[in-house]
Amino acid sequence: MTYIPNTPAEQQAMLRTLGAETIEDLLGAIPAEARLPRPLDLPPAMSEPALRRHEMALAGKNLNLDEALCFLGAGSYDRLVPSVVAHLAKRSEFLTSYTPYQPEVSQGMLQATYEFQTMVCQITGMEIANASLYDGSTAVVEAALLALGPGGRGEVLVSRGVDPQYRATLATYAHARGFTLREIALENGATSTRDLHAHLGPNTKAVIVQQPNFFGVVEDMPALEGLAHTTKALFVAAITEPASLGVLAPPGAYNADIVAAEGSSLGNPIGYGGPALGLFAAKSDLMRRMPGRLVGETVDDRGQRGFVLTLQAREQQIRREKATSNICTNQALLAVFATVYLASLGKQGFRELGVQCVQRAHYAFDQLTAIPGVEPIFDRPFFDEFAVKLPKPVSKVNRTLAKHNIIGGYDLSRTYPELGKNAALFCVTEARTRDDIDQLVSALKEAVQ
Amino acid sequence: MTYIPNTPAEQQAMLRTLGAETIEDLLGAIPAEARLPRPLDLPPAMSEPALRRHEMALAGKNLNLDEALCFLGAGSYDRLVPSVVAHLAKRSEFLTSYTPYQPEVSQGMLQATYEFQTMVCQITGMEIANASLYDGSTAVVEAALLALGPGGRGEVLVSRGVDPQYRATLATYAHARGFTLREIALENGATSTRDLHAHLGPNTKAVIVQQPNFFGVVEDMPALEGLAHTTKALFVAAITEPASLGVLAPPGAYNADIVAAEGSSLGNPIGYGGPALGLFAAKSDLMRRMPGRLVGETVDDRGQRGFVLTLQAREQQIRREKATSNICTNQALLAVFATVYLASLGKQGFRELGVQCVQRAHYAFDQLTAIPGVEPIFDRPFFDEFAVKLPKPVSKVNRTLAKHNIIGGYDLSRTYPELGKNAALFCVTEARTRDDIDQLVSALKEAVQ
Amino acid sequence: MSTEPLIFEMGAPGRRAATLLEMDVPTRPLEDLVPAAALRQEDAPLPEVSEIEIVRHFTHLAERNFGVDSGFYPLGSCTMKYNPKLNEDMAALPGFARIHPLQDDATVQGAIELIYTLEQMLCEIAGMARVTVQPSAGAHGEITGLMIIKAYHESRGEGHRNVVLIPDSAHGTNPASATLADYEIREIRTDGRGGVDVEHLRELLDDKVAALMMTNPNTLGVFDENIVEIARLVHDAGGQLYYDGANANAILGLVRPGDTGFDVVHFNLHKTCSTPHGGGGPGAGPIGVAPHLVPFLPGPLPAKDADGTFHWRDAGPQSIGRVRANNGNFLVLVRAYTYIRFNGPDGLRRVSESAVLNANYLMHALKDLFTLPFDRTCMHEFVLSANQQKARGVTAMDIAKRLLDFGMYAPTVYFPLIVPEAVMIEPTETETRETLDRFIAVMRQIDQESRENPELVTHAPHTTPVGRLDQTLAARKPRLRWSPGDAPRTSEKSVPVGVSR
Amino acid sequence: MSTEPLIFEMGAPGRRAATLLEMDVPTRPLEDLVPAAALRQEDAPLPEVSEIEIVRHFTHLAERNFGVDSGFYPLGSCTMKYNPKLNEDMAALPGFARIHPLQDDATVQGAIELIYTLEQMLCEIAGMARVTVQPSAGAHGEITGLMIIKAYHESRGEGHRNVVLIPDSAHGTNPASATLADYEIREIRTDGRGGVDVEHLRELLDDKVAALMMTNPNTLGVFDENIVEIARLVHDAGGQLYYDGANANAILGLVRPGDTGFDVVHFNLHKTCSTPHGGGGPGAGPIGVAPHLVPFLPGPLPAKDADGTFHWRDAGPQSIGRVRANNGNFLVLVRAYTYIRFNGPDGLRRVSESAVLNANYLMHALKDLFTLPFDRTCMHEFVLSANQQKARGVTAMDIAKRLLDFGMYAPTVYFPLIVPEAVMIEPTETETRETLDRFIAVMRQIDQESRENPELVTHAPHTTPVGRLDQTLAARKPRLRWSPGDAPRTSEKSVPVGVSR
Ligand SMILES: Cc1ncc(COP(=O)(O)O)c(C=O)c1O
Ligand SMILES: Cc1ncc(COP(=O)(O)O)c(C=O)c1O
Repeated sequence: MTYIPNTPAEQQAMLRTLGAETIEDLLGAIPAEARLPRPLDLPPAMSEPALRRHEMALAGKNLNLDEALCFLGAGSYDRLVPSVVAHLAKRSEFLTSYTPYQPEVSQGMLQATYEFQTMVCQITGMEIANASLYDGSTAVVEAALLALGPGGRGEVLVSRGVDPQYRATLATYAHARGFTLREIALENGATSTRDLHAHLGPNTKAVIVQQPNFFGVVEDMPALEGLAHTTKALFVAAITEPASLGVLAPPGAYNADIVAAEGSSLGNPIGYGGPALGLFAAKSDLMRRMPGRLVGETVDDRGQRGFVLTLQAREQQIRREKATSNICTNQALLAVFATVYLASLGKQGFRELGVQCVQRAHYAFDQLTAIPGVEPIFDRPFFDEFAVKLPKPVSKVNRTLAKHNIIGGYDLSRTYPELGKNAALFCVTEARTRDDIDQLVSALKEAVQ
Repeated sequence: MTYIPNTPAEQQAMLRTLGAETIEDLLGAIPAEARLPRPLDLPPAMSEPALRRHEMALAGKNLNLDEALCFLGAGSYDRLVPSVVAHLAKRSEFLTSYTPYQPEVSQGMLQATYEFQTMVCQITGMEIANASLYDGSTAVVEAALLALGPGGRGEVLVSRGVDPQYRATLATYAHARGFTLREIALENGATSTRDLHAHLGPNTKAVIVQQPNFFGVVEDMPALEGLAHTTKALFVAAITEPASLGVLAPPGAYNADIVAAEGSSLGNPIGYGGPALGLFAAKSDLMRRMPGRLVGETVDDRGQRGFVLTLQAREQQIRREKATSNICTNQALLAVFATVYLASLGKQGFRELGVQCVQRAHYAFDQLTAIPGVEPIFDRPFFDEFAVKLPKPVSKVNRTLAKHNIIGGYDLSRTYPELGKNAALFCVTEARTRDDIDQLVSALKEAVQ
Repeated sequence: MSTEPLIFEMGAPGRRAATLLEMDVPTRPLEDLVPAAALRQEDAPLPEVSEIEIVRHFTHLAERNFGVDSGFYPLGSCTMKYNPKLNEDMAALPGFARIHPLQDDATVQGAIELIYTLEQMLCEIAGMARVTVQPSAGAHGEITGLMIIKAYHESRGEGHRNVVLIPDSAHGTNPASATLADYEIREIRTDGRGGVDVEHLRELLDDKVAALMMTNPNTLGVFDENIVEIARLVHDAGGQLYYDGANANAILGLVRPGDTGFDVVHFNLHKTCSTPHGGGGPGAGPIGVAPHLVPFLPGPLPAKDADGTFHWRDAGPQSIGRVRANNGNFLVLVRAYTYIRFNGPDGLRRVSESAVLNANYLMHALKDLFTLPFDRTCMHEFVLSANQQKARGVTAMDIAKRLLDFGMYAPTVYFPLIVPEAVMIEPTETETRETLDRFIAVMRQIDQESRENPELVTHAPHTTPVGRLDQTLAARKPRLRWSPGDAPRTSEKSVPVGVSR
Repeated sequence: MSTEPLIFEMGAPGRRAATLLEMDVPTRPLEDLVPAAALRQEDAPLPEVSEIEIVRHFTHLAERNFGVDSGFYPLGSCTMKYNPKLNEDMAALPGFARIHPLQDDATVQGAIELIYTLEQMLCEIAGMARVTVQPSAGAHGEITGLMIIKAYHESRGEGHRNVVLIPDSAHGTNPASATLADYEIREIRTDGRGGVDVEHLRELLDDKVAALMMTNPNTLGVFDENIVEIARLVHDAGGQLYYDGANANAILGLVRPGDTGFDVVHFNLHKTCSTPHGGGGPGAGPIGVAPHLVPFLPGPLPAKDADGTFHWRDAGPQSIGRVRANNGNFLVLVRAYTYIRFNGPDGLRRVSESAVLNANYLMHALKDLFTLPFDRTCMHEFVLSANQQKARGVTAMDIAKRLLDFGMYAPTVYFPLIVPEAVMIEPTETETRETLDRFIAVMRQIDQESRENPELVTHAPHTTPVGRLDQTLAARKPRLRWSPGDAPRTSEKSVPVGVSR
């Protein structure tokens, strides 16, 4: 049960070359009072096969999306991923490398990241993008921090249509960093321009709106952007469902300053929500204030094109307390997955992805709302998620659906209590066939009886 | 639904450079009467995700060894395989390459195969080994053919303790090739020296005995070898359970001339029995008559060590109708799996593998034969399989076991009708824990009630 | 790149990687269980290495190997097309990869269904009545087919037919298989258009002839225009027609061997159906047969019951018997099934059409500089002769080696045997036009080099981990395994090249 | 090796790889579903490439990248140990990889159990009361920990504490995180033995101090002998002690930060627990806290009910709130869980002991030729200065580049900042003695070269796919993405090296 190659005998020989007898002799710097006087109280070592069986049993206790039909979205999406993606992205040269500090032997990661940055720009319509952040929520935080600037004081407005977990994360950082966070109300499921107008002021540094918003509703981004830009605030588009960019106008088209998004559904396993992939794109004038790593093109001493980590003067390893962000380890490998995934879909496929989500979700919406007692909550265009009122509490309905191996919609009652106990948010991605949807409809009919 | 990269427009352009208009223009050599005048009547194309779902459903209809406790062996073994094996052996440079005809860019496969050949020698105690054959049964056929020599006439003796499928395969080839195949009877589950003696003659070219034999019984190989070598016959050791070599004397030690074995359980997926991995090892004086590919060490024009396919003058691509075998495509990738697997176990682990099989099987034997009505059939030492008589027909018992997610023993009634309807062959490898065995015992108690 | 040591030259006593389960059953001394004489005296001298050593070693070996994923692989006759990753994932599903071949049929319904459906699909593709998936590779299919033909003749009292006719362009496995089935071989000449010389065939046909084995298109990449007549002639003489399906990538949905008179067909699923070749194998070589040969197929064969369940049914009394243990290379079959279902009927036809187009595109662009022995459109591959280059001292082999310097694999060389300095090129349908254009440019450059700087070609390759290898030494003083104390074979020439590593 | 084109420079209009499901629901014009103004006008200009192009492209990129599996990776502070393949297989199980973060607890019992158990194990390893696995990496753990400390001080009416003390040897994330938590930084000097200068610490301590952040062993690889006193001083001044766990690979089972007085600890599971670093991420940065800080942890936290079921429990009213969406980098946690369970308590202790041994072994063998700023035994890593080589015109960076020529990655250079020409070496416990010996030999050779042939070193690397890259150009005229029409950056020097490829 060890990954230590050297045997005790070899270690003994090594100790001898050091003039030591035991490893204890090397640990003299540790004061005795600091030493743990007993073995760690942990479960005993397990052999590889025993551990494999143990974890297969643990994993078996989870209902997975290969076994169940998933109609749950709310920030994480059951996406179809071509086989090529993992085959390539998991290659050990990528998997087992560190941050590419030595570019001469890291051109693979660097070029893949450069391609990733480009693709993020291509789908968002933005000018530049970084090499990744932790996840969508912290990308939104970084967007706020960038907008706030050094010192970090000022006001950030966030729509109530932004993912509740993202707002919670923002609130945590707002408290610590000392900036003001205000929520913009919704009207009929979309960000209220009236309320935004009412909150905008000279101290407003950022306006954050999610597109499509948490309810799947397609926001009127040009209107909100126009309003936001009547002040000096930066307009931040948050995106949790990047597939929407296949058909919806990209943030670049509505003049967003920053895009902060969750990109893990681009080719990565859903993995209980982590690791996730924060995407961060911006206008190019924000380049030297960007958080996170950036890969740039350059030449080598033989005159060949090559890639390097660049503009590191923004980063903690150089700038320390003056860095634009504290991030170091990011989500590089997930970015490679996303790059292979997006290459694999390509121009046509990425559009088709968006189209399929919209069409399948609308079919499901029509079928579900045809069930007596199931009512749409908002009267707004939507992408691949929609909120409906059920005749019974969502938690009850979901328990019945689970018996049919269906993972039902998101229960809105905790995060949007104003919608009551019976409001559910259903998600229908490109992975759900007509038959899947019909199964949901018939199971739901039974559940609401 | 295509892996063809060039678009119709590009193909059109390519046709133009050929002075052709359509691909039909290139097919002029095919007489019209030979052309298929209609589309193939096949199921329509499926998208990758639809196909994935379809096959996951198909695979889901099979009870797999991750879900069930397997006590079935009889030539195929549920073996514990370390994770490293597939990670390395499936690397695309190995997976997607052809037979290493261009050694300068195929050193990886060639060196791995050279290491494989060496390891086969190490575990069998033989002097040389080839790069693989199709499977254990055809390896036995090749052993017989080698022993028979060009022309292929003569007599081959095969113990009734050899895997019935192997004997059936031998019989098929014997008929076509025109050699005589005779079976040596068993006594108390082991090859009868008396019967062997009775059959040996000047025309005997090969004596084939399996160790451990189909019943798991450890044969007295030195005695059989001694007898066989009183004639000019070659003594062939057939092996279906290579784990046995961890503790049993290797064929080299009892002077076998040829070893023909099934090696897929060395690190390869059991995969419903295929692809399999024929191992073939021999004394070095048989080198230039060996079937199959051989990799040898040499030097390059820069003075470096390198590896090449060698002694190709034995093979069909050079010798054509005079080749020692018709084999071309072999089981190269499975050999890489086996090489990584054996390296991973190493000297200690390989022994331990054998020890664990013996010990676990004997524990199971003791527990099972303690059940009233369950009786040992033979009174012989065994490795990890043993035959017992049950109070009921095996097929019935197995149906009950299946309800407990247990895959019961092999029903001996079809291939060894002389043992009656109630004879079962149980296999207990290193993968079965005490708890697994205890589960079998209690389920069996229920089943035989 | 430095050479990589053998795994036997690594590690240290006591090192190991894999761990087994904790021993949880009561144990007894081994000698109490197995007679001491039957026990191993010394442990097998396998390497003693740790997991990290194994991982780096085989990673380094992989880096020293070239596959289709690494670049263009125009190896004629081998159909080195792109191997879809989906196929790999399907073959790795536990429901396929982790089932025992002797499980009750009731517990492997999905596996039998897959095989059953694959057989049906292969029947339709080849135009045959029934298929068996038992054979492990093409050559195994050949011997199986020949044994069926033999059993057929015997069943009709024609067991005296002991000759198989084989064109001189045939692959080596054809004559080798015929010998294995105890046949004598008569070789048929190739005619001026690259097909079977029908006159010669007529001469060779007599009542000793059991079968004619041929590929169509043949190894020259030429479709035999006379196939219908050839079939008639062979059948009239009482012989059977065997189709070597290695070149089936040219004919999917266009021609069905069964329709053109073949009685037995083998498939190389690892060529035509894009299962990866694994550095030499595994493959799968199912064979299909015409109705009159069905009774002779090896068994068991999968069957579908009226209630929709699947099971294995034993072969009948005329069956030749099984040709290997268990039911074929199942995980290869899974890949082939995936491939066929993915492509569908139109897709398969486009595969062959595109393979033909790509081959003609290359041939057209090269035939001014390399000799084309038969100047006609080709099917999915074609053969050039490097005799012009040879005249300048540059052989087909030199050209092959030089190609490696450009990050490409080499074509098949010196085969078929009837073309001097043969260079056999099969681009396959999965290559882009850009790749083909680059190959053309490189081939033209090499021709140029053969005029201006032949040494550059004759000493190639220059950029590979090792240079040309001494085949003679390997064969004269064979070293087929490592033994303790072996020093690596190196020559005095051995000096570090360029900067040390 | 030639350079690999960008994927945007490949392909052709209309090409594609991935296929989606057949459209099987009735469709309506998009404009009927979404207002035209909200629709995308032009398709995202993603590449148009086929599957084979993608496969070869990323295979080529991988070939141009060096990982732990490729060779020795002595990158100080990064703990680039062997990443077990078992961990990868466990993280890929559908029951882990294919579950949605918002599923009902009842349907993810195995996942919550795993996280719960991992938290318990991390508590024991660090000697802390409670752990949260929410933070995504070390730096995320740092900011989370500082926010907890802030909330704690505020809860006691000490919200005025706005200073964080940080040793000058600290990693850059420490000050960056402190700024992010709105703290001012005071830097503490390192003393003559490589530890915190206790006198300076005393000077800096006052009632503004919220916390001291430190690693132990620190970035010099030195265990701070005064840790107990330091803890007492900080606590006496009302401050909290934060442990940067990046160097925890030195102390498993030997020292528990909690026992030495730390109030908050972060783990870098991607270092200590051998989850692969993925070319820069993902990681996981759980933090553990002492009992008095538990109420401030972000939530939700996993809980085990009396009936043995697991569920997520909301954090209490004093919680700082969540620091990201969902429950941490779960699949990284699976790998860490696997690693800890595999090793067990003795195994973990041996990990650290062996890491310390390997580091001292290297240090001992190199300290005659390279300057050792603090000549004492080190823990799991050590820092050399290349100032002697610098005097000969060979910098730490040159040495790093030259190492690449020998098939090794380079140590961390120019960090920690307090050592001139720093070369920070961390061999980890998973390296063989042979590898260490080879590294020693190569380092000695490079020193030799610095005397005899410094140009060889200053122009290194020579054998890598690209040579030294122009960092200034990259930063002066940043090109951070490809745009249509971009020609690759190349310089006039551009000539094919050696034989064309
Ligand atoms: C024309 C031809 N026939 C037969 C074969 C033999 O097939 P296999 O290698 O699958 O045994 C090959 C394989 O190279 C071939 O090219
Ligand atoms: C000493 C030290 N502290 C903190 C960190 C930051 O950890 P992470 O990269 O996981 O954010 C690192 C990582 O390099 C480190 O080495």
